Amino acid sequence: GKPSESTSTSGTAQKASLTVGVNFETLQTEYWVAGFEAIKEELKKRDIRLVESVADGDANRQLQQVRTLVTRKVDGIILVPKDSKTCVPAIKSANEAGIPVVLFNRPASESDGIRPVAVVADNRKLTRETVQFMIEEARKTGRKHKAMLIVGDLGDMNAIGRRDGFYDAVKGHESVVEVVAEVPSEWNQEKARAGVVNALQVNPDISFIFSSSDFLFPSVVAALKSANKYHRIGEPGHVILGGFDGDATAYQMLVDRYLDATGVQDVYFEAEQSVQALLDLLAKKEVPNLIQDPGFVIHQGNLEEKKGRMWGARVRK
Amino acid sequence: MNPILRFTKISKSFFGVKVLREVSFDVPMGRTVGIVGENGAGKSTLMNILGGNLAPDTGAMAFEGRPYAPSAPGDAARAGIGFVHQELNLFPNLSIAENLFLNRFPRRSRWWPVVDRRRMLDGARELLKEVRLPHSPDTPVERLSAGERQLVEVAKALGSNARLIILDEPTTSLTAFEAARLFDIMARLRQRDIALLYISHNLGDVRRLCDEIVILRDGAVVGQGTPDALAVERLIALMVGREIAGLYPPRPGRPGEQVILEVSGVSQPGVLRSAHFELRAGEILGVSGLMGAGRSELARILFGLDPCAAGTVRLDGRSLSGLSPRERIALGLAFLTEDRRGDGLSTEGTIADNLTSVVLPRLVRGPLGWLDARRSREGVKRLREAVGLTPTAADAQAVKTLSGGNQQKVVLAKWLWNEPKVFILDEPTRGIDVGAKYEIYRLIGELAARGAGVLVISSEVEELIGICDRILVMRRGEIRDCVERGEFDRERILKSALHGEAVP
Amino acid sequence: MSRPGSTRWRWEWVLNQAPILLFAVVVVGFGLLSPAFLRPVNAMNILIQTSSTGILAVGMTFVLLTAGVDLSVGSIMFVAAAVGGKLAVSGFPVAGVIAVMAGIGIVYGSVNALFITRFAVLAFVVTLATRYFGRGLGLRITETRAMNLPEEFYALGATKIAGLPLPVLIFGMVAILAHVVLTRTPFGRHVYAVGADADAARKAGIRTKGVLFAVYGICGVSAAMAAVVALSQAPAVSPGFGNNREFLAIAAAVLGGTSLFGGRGAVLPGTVLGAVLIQTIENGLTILNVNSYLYPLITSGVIFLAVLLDATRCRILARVGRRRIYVETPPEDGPGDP
Amino acid sequence: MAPLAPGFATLGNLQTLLAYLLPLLVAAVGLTLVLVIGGMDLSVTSTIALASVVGGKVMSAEDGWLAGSPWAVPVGVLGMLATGAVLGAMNGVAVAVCRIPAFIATLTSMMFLSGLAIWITLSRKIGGLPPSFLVLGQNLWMAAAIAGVAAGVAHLALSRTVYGRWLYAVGQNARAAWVSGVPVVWVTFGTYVASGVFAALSAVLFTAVLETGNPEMARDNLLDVIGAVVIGGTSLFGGKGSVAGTFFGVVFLALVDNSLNLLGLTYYTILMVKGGVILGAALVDSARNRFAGGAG
Ligand SMILES: Nc1ncnc2c1ncn2[C@@H]1O[C@H](COP(=O)(O)OP(=O)(O)OP(=O)(O)O)[C@@H](O)[C@H]1O
Ligand SMILES: Nc1ncnc2c1ncn2[C@@H]1O[C@H](COP(=O)(O)OP(=O)(O)OP(=O)(O)O)[C@@H](O)[C@H]1O
Ligand SMILES: [Mg+2]
Ligand SMILES: [Mg+2]
Repeated sequence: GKPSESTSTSGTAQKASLTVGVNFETLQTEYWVAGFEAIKEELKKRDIRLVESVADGDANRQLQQVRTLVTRKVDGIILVPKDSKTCVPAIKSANEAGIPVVLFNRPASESDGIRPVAVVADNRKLTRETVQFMIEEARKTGRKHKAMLIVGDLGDMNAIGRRDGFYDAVKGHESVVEVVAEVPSEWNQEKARAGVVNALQVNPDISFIFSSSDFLFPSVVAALKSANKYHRIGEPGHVILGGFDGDATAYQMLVDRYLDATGVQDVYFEAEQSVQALLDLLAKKEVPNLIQDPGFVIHQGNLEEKKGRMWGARVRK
Repeated sequence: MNPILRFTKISKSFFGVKVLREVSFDVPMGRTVGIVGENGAGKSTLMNILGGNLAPDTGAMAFEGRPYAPSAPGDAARAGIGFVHQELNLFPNLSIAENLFLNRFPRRSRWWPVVDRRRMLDGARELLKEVRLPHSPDTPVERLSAGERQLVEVAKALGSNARLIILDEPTTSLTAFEAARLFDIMARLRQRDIALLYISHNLGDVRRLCDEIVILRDGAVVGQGTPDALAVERLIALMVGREIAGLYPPRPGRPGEQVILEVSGVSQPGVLRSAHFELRAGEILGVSGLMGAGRSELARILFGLDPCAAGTVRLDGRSLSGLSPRERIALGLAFLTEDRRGDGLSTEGTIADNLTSVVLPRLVRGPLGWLDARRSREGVKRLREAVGLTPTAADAQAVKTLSGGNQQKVVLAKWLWNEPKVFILDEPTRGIDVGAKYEIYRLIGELAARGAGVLVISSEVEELIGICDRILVMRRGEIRDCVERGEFDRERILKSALHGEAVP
Repeated sequence: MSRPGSTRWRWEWVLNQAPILLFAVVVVGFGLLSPAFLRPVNAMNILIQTSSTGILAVGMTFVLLTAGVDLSVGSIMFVAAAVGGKLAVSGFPVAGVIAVMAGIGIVYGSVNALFITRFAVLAFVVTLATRYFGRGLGLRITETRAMNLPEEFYALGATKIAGLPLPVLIFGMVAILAHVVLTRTPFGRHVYAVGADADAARKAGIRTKGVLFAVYGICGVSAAMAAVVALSQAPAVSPGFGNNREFLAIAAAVLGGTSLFGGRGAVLPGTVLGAVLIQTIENGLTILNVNSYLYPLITSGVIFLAVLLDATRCRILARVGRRRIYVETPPEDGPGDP
Repeated sequence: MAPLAPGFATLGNLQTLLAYLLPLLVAAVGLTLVLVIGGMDLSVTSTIALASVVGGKVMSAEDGWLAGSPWAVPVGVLGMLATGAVLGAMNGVAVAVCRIPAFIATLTSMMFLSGLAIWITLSRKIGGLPPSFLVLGQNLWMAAAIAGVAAGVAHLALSRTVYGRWLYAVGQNARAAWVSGVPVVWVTFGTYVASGVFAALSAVLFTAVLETGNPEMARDNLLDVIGAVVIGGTSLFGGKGSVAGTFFGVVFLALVDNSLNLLGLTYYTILMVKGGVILGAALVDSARNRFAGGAG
């Protein structure tokens, strides 16, 4: 009848008690896939049924899909909202039907009546910390660096948060890094590569690059290679590199000593907390409004210690 | 003699309407067979079946003694049948040469499928010389006038090495002069033992050119014989099923004195040189000239479709300069275009769509632009009756499914509703059968009798002589002569148009 | 029509060259704002960055010329890249991977063609459907994972033959081949005929269905080649690979003068120039380090100006090209006189 | 497929479906008019985005120009509609007066307008819309009434008025229409204005349903909208099409989406099935046309 409802129980004797709807705004980057997998894993561990849907980047479709979950009478919903505002009506309809909603990775704005629980990493703060680490590395070289920022899609809240975090960190350190290029990528690898190549062409001495997402690193690396600027940490000509997300490419680059730092959102923590919060809400327990994923900056100094919680290190095949 | 082609009991219907009924006849080797019939009699349909465009419902064909059942137009070409379509089948975006060689491009070699341009251009030049078109083979077809395109079509059939060539109304866009050129070519083809199927509404031509004539009525063969056995009157009687008194109806009324359209000094560099004339109420003024003499351009300028550099046009004393066609229509001007498919019809649209397109603003009921459907229906019915549009077609039938002549009737009819004060008709009887021509002449006469001024452009001098009060003759963008009724003389008109060259 | 040497002929020439002149204006404009833009290496960069989209647009031009459209090219790119990526990761040789990807392009294009010709479904609807289908299929193959390709792919992008980077070489070859096919072969001319009027083309004895079939096949292969070149640039397949690329490809072709109504357009300079122009603007903006928010505004503004000029040019040309019945100083051979 | 899906035939699901399709329907109706004259409007979705932003900027209680004023809602809605009209007029001038091919003209406005919408908000979404406006999104019967009236007006205009005839005439053969005295330039211009207004009305519904003024609104819906219109039988080459067809096209696509959701398939399976269903429907349609012989 319903082939796709991935029930976690192998035996049929023990009937799954709960069904949770999981709705993602998109699965277009590795990070979301990792988050999705982590949630699935977590639900499986606790023997909870799962109904999934993906809105393909469309807020209107997402609203429809969440309402569909409500129609299906799921017990709870884990939602990655398209953004903090357009998810409000979706949460409202779920709450009206008595279905608790936990937001994964992105917060919703507070608005009349709804008090959504959100498990989030602060993109801006984590980016600031990552870039601050990079600046410290830059300072150690004793010279001034020209910097490039690769921004994501300007319609994406997270991209904006990371951009702002970058500028927060750079502010006041103009003597160490001078931002000479801001390359828009629209979260597109080819665009990113073209942008980096072009920027390197005008400023061949760029030696500090922050990419708003790790998934753009293949493009950055290809561009650096073609400019003959891809060198290990410590080698002459090394470009200080930083990213955000903590994916498998970034992990490999850390291991190979090319990457200085990346801001890691703790997907496993977030997944676990989301499911837990949902269960607590169902059990009518008190749950804080905002569950912070502190995240962490991973770099050469703490790689061994932290890699266990870096999702990119785990999903790497 | 063995027939090169034999039709055996060919029948065809479209959506339940029988268009051909068990048509059987032979085309003898190397002879010219004429096919005549009213608009919608099924001539083009029969030719389309022969050309592989349509499949017959029942019946069979044999070509050169072998059963012949083409499944696509390419089959007909390969079998040795050339086709000059009634609705020109050329590609305006390609050059003349490419159109001529479209389905048989010469290649560099078998394994190198690149067009051998030199061979193609040489071949094209040869063919153009044969039809006497003074154009470079590289000219895009969109730059040719309708008549020139017709000649390109003929050249295409010539080049195809066909042993049977279908000519479906090839003279509709040709003046007497070019038509004579075409007849020359046909004679040469006959000498080469190529069989021809010739369709035309000009019965005189058909009788002169053909060895044998087949008459179709309502999709059935109603007569067959040699030209000697079939005088024009007899042909007409067989075609329409009744006698027709003459070719031209009597004129009721005479032209008035009041000038309704005044054209003075109208010029456009390269196109028209200072045209001067007056059109009186109730007058039928003809314009004669060779292909490309600028008659159509004159008409288009008068109607505001083409730019006009100097001069004035006055309708009822009101200057028309700067007015759009829409405003001119509102003042009582009407224009029947010669370019039926480009400017005249929306072929995808229905008969009703087309017939009401000019008068839509007058079919409004209320301030919201509501369409008065009843008045529209009645009006459409009236117009259809006025031009004798085939009754089998429904109002909602798409115009593209009509026969060529019936399409022409639609273009004409849509202007009649408005009762225009001045009606400019560019080749009004193109592709129309004798019976219907008579009706159109009668309509023109009636319009004039009701006080309208009518300007008729035509490539058939006889037609102009038959219906006009006065004839202007144009040559190379200039009005060269003006002949009054009574002085009408075919020789003189053609001479003025030709500038001293031999008259065919 | 008019003969060389006359002022009118010179005017026509200038108008006909207008797209190239406009392109030159854009280049000079950026050059004045930043000298770095004019460096030869930057010109090469622009070409490299254009190549993937350019190849895609060349394939799209074939389809547009027949008055069709292929909305599925982005998905073709994705499916080809997904399969190719899997093979490459599992150690397949690069040449084999490319061959397989090309094969996928052909098959995909043929499926589109089959529905369009055999079952007479609108190209827009067919390719919209296969666009969804292909995206789903690609996601299934990649398990919605990003995939980093082995070193060889990067090496492919960095290879130079006779001083020309491989992507540019491929782009150039595809463009020239397409140009020759369209302008010099019977098939190419049939493409134009089918686009102008499919029914008339059938009557003229052209195998219209065969032409349509080939055209969608060509578009499929081009999409696969575009994917190869894209991978040689950024050797990774993310789940968004190729998404929405059809708009860019259509835009490049239309900017180059190809009509969506069929029968009109050209690969050289047309589509190629259109694709390069779009990339040039993008490149110039990065080099000037313009505020990210202004990118779409400036890009669309320049494109709009380009098409506005082109439309005006076409109108003037139409007026200039209008038939003359007589020439002011009457020559021996007016068209009316035999 | 629909009966298979649990919860398909519930009132709640109907409301879900309506909320999803009404804004799309209104935009698609506007686009139908443009396609009938043989044009194209790729800027519908970015017009929606910009109008949504304008509405948000005017009405938002947080930092709207008329925050808290009783005039906020009427001025906001009128402002959105006016925005649509102005943007449509710009497209209209480009296509009808400057004779730029519609596809490329509206493609550039698509890029420009969505860039503009993001720029003027600096990527921020605008919340805090007044409750009296949000009623439109919460009370779906009201939204349905608005969309229904809009579609009905377009349907009547297209099928029963002189304007409608003009649209078809221009779409079938613009030259012949011009010769017959149809004001081709005005008709074309007006159609793009209408499309802009319909897009803006769609933006009103979108904004109310999603309770946000959003510069990314409907960004990924462009192909859905065009697809729905084309599936509904409107020709991309002009001269053919109807509002009723578009209605069925939109409902069809929305139903496919909705029932696939209810089935709870995985993401990529949904995409593949969706493609298959569209293709299957088109196949059935073309077979039906062929066997019926197009007797219409
Ligand atoms: N595709 C079609 N669908 C419906 N009816 C058609 C179609 N093609 C032709 N007909 C009808 O068949 C009849 C015969 O048309 P045909 O074109 O053969 O006439 P014709 O003898 O060539 O007339 P004309 O002298 O006007 O060219 C007409 O009534 C026409 O409306
Ligand atoms: N070289 C050309 N470029 C553009 N349009 C052309 C050209 N030649 C002809 N045309 C158009 O084609 C149409 C038909 O041509 P034209 O009217 O010359 O043929 P005709 O009727 O045989 O001659 P006449 O001018 O004597 O009526 C006209 O509307 C004309 O504007
Ligand atoms: Mg006929
Ligand atoms: Mg003429």
